[in-house]
Amino acid sequence: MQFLDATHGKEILEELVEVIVENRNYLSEVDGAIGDGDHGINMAKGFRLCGESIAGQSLSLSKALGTLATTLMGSIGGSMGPLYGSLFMGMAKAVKDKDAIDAKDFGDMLAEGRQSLEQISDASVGDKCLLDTLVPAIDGYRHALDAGEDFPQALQALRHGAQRGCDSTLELEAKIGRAARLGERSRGHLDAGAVSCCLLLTRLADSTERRLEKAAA
Amino acid sequence: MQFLDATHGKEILEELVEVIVENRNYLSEVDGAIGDGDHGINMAKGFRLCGESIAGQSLSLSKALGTLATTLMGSIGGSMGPLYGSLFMGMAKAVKDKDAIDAKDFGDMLAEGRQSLEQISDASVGDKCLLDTLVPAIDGYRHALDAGEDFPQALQALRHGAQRGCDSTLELEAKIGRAARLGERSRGHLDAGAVSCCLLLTRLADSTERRLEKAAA
Amino acid sequence: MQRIINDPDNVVDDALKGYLRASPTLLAPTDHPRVLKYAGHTGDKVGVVTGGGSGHEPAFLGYVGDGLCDAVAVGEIFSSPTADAFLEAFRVANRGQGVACLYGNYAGDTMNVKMARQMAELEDIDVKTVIARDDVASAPATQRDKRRGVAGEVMMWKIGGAAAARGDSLDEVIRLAQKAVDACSSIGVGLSSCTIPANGKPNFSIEPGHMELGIGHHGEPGIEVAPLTSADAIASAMCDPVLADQDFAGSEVAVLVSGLGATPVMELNLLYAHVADRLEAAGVKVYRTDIGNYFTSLEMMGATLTLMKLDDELKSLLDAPARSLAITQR
Amino acid sequence: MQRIINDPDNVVDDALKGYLRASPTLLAPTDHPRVLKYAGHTGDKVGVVTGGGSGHEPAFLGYVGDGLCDAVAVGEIFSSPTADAFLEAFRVANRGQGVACLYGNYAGDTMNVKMARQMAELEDIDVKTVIARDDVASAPATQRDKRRGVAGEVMMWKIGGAAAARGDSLDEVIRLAQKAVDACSSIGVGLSSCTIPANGKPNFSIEPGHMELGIGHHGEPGIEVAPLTSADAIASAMCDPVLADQDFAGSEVAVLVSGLGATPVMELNLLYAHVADRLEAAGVKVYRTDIGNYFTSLEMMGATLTLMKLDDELKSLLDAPARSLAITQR
Ligand SMILES: Nc1ncnc2c1ncn2[C@@H]1O[C@H](COP(=O)(O)OP(=O)(O)O)[C@@H](O)[C@H]1O
Ligand SMILES: Nc1ncnc2c1ncn2[C@@H]1O[C@H](COP(=O)(O)OP(=O)(O)O)[C@@H](O)[C@H]1O
Ligand SMILES: [Mg+2]
Ligand SMILES: [Mg+2]
Ligand SMILES: [Mg+2]
Ligand SMILES: [Mg+2]
Repeated sequence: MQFLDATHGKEILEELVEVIVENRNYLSEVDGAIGDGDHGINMAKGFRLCGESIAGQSLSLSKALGTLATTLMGSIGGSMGPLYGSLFMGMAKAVKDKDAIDAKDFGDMLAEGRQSLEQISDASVGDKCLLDTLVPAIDGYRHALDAGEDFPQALQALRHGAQRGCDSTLELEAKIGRAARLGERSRGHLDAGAVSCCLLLTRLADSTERRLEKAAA
Repeated sequence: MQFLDATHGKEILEELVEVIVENRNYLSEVDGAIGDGDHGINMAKGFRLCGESIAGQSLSLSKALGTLATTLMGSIGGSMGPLYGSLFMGMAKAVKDKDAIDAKDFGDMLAEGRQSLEQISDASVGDKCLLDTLVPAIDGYRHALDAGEDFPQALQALRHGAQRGCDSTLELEAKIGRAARLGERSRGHLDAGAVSCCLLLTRLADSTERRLEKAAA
Repeated sequence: MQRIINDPDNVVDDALKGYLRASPTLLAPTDHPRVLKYAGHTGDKVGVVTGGGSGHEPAFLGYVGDGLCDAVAVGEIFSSPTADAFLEAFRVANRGQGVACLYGNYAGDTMNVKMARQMAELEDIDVKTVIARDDVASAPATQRDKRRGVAGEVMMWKIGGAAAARGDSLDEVIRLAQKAVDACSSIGVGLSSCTIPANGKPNFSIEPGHMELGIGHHGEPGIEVAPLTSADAIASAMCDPVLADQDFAGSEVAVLVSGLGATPVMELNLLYAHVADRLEAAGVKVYRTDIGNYFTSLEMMGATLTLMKLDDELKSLLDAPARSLAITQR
Repeated sequence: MQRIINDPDNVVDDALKGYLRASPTLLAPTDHPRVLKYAGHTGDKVGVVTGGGSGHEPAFLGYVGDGLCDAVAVGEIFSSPTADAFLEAFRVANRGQGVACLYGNYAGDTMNVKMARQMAELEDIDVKTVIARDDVASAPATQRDKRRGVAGEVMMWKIGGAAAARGDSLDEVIRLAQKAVDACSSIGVGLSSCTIPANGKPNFSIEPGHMELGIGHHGEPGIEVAPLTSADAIASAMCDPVLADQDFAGSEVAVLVSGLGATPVMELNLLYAHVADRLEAAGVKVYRTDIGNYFTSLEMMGATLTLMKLDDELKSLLDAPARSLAITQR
């Protein structure tokens, strides 16, 4: 049985901060096509702040995710503050008091994040938003586990699901957020939130996988 | 002895209106380089209004010039209203009650226009303004007459003087008007007022010459 | 991008510093860097709070003052304030008689206000909300709940603020602010885009020689992109959907023409000349007209038109004295 | 050119129609189409007149009102009103106690006012003038008579208007308006050009990434074209020549930061944050700050900074009540 060491939450979180900060301009560009072009700004601001506030600390994954959630809620505002804030808060709660996380825990963490997010947004898959990435990613992960695959394989399924979901937004008509005003014209462009969600989930999977390998080695 | 029939003032004036209206954009362009780009607008507005107000009337040259002067003063404002208004008002006064104008009268008319203008502006030749056209034109005309040349030859001298004077503004540093703020940088551009003055004097000379020829024929 | 800023990522905080230094008799800081409150004394009354993204100046902070809002939550450019900020605004505005939170219908604002309300509940602060939905271009009349709030928010703040100032109860302030919102129909027209400083590039594009009718305050697409026509034709194109939205005929109205930022105020007045003609022809009586930059979108060119159908109750509140950066009347 | 206009040659007349319809309690027509007067009653007092080219809204007509100017002569865009118009403004403002004509130092205005004064003399209207010359960038202090008037004109109208409103004599109104002008030092910075509608093309050019320090209200060239820097550096570059112009140290000042049209008001406040720092460091006490679009240049981007050195006399006039499109205070 493989476990993710959940006592190095700060290090995992720093990778999430990194991927968002690195993609600041790209995310804004994606948002610019059918939104107002600030998604990268909003996200980078919140994640960078979180990165600064955890620097030099030693945090469990739960604490790190909780800090991210409250930083996002308390610092970026917009839609992303409450949405991603809720997502990470749900995830943080799910792994509270855990020092080690197995494949099932990891799945539960994602599922609780989703639930928490859905309490604040009534968006659903197909609306062209971050749920279009999140839901297939979680589903892929869950199916892999159900099919008896191991933790790394499930993480691979998570990445695939996220990427497929994100790509699916290209052809969707936006039903939610600013892009919804565009109706038909929103087709042909990726959704910014779906892209950032894909980047985050992919990096989370990468990071987790690397740590599992290290632990195994 | 050649005389300009001064009873057809309206027709002469219409030519002046025409030349300004035709050169509206050009004058603004010249003004745009070192001024605020509205000289053509200002001039065309006043001259067109004057054209409209004299349409269908029969006017002496004095009346026509007087109408032009009051229209300019009362309608265009800016610097050009008072300046050209004074110029044409002086000219109008000079030929008051005259049915026919000989070469000397014509010279006096220009001189009185200049005097009237100089009452309102303390600009002088070399300042890069319409006086740089007006003064050499009047001087050229006067010298030609003094040298014994005839009316048409003096008109030719008027045109030459106007053109030379106008051209001279290219290299002058503006001492007056908006362009003065540019100092050295005002060199290398014609002065808009000098250009409009040159257009007006040239057309006035052309029109007068044609009428003299017709009368002679 | 020709902007007077320092770090593009700190525009809002840097601007707030200036606002606070420039207007100490109107705006005061609070414990939250993104919350400002009215600097004067208002006595016991229902608190009025608003908030929203920055870049719409004088909205939202320009409506904090006497007879208007008591506190404002300030978001990033074109982005909702945080729930924290709304909560702090509730706290400073609350004088024990509850808080009316009057804001516009944008997803982020709605979510953050919702979270802030939940937190305020734990602190026993009674918060009720009115959400402006006056933009007729953003959804048909049958789906009013989907409409965005635009310059009609100004009317909502004025009416709600005046009601609170005269001592109305929270329920009454909410009723009147809601009545103001319901009485408003607005539409915008955009002639150029705008650039979020941190972004550095125009937010969307409107080709020269074109205009976008029904554009939103962040450049949300409108009803139609059309060739730029005359002011009179623009006025008509704006009046048509607004007049069709409510039965204004025979009523008195307040008219608000707001610039979107870079359109000279002269042109707003020029536009209004034909609006006035159209209203007259439609049998609508203009009670009062306000023209200026009341709710902008950074340096966007364009304008919004808002009609508010009036009755005596709304009229007296509209005319009540007020003092703020955006509205001062005696 | 993205403008809300009808015929580009009729912008001013078309806009005046709108102004008159929108603001009937402030602005009333006169016998001259280019002259507006205050619509309210002011009783017997010295008449205060101003006038100038259009495109500077809210200047000049936005300063017609209670406690400000009584009549305004309106010129074409960026062009002096006619002598006729100034004369009519003198007539409608005159209540037998003479007229103070308060305007800015531009050649056209000076000539037209001069002619109008001569005509007014024939009608026994006593007209005295004050000419604003507050732009420190337009000529050195030793050649103050050559300086242009910029946003300091707002101070001149406020002070002169308040003096007239409280019943001061013509000589006293003139003395005080002149005192206001002398107490003002201003400078502008331009970040973009502007387009006169009838012209259709930008009036001059400022390359992206550059700014022009000392620019005039019609785009008259300034002291220096420099790379666009931070707001703090711009604030310093504006403060330096202004602070050097008069001995402000130890004095109280009124600060006016005006936008040139298209710069968001948020950025004006942001700019002010560092201006306030600089003033503090220079030992200058800020008595009052006003920030907004008080004197614009169509859709130019940029700002002007004006400092007025105060004493008790000026303070009380500055704070006196006023009501107009541009300034309302109670
Ligand atoms: N109600 C919603 N539920 C879920 N996701 C949403 C919702 N509204 C917007 N989004 C997501 O937010 C993204 C835009 O985020 P961002 O640009 O940061 O905020 P804003 O739209 O306020 O500018 C969209 O791409 C979409 O994925
Ligand atoms: N004081 C003056 N005396 C004579 N001519 C002047 C004076 N000031 C300006 N001019 C002339 O006016 C011209 C500009 O006219 P115009 O563009 O119509 O007015 P404005 O400068 O008010 O925009 C200049 O080119 C110059 O010839
Ligand atoms: Mg966005
Ligand atoms: Mg000019
Ligand atoms: Mg946004
Ligand atoms: Mg001009």
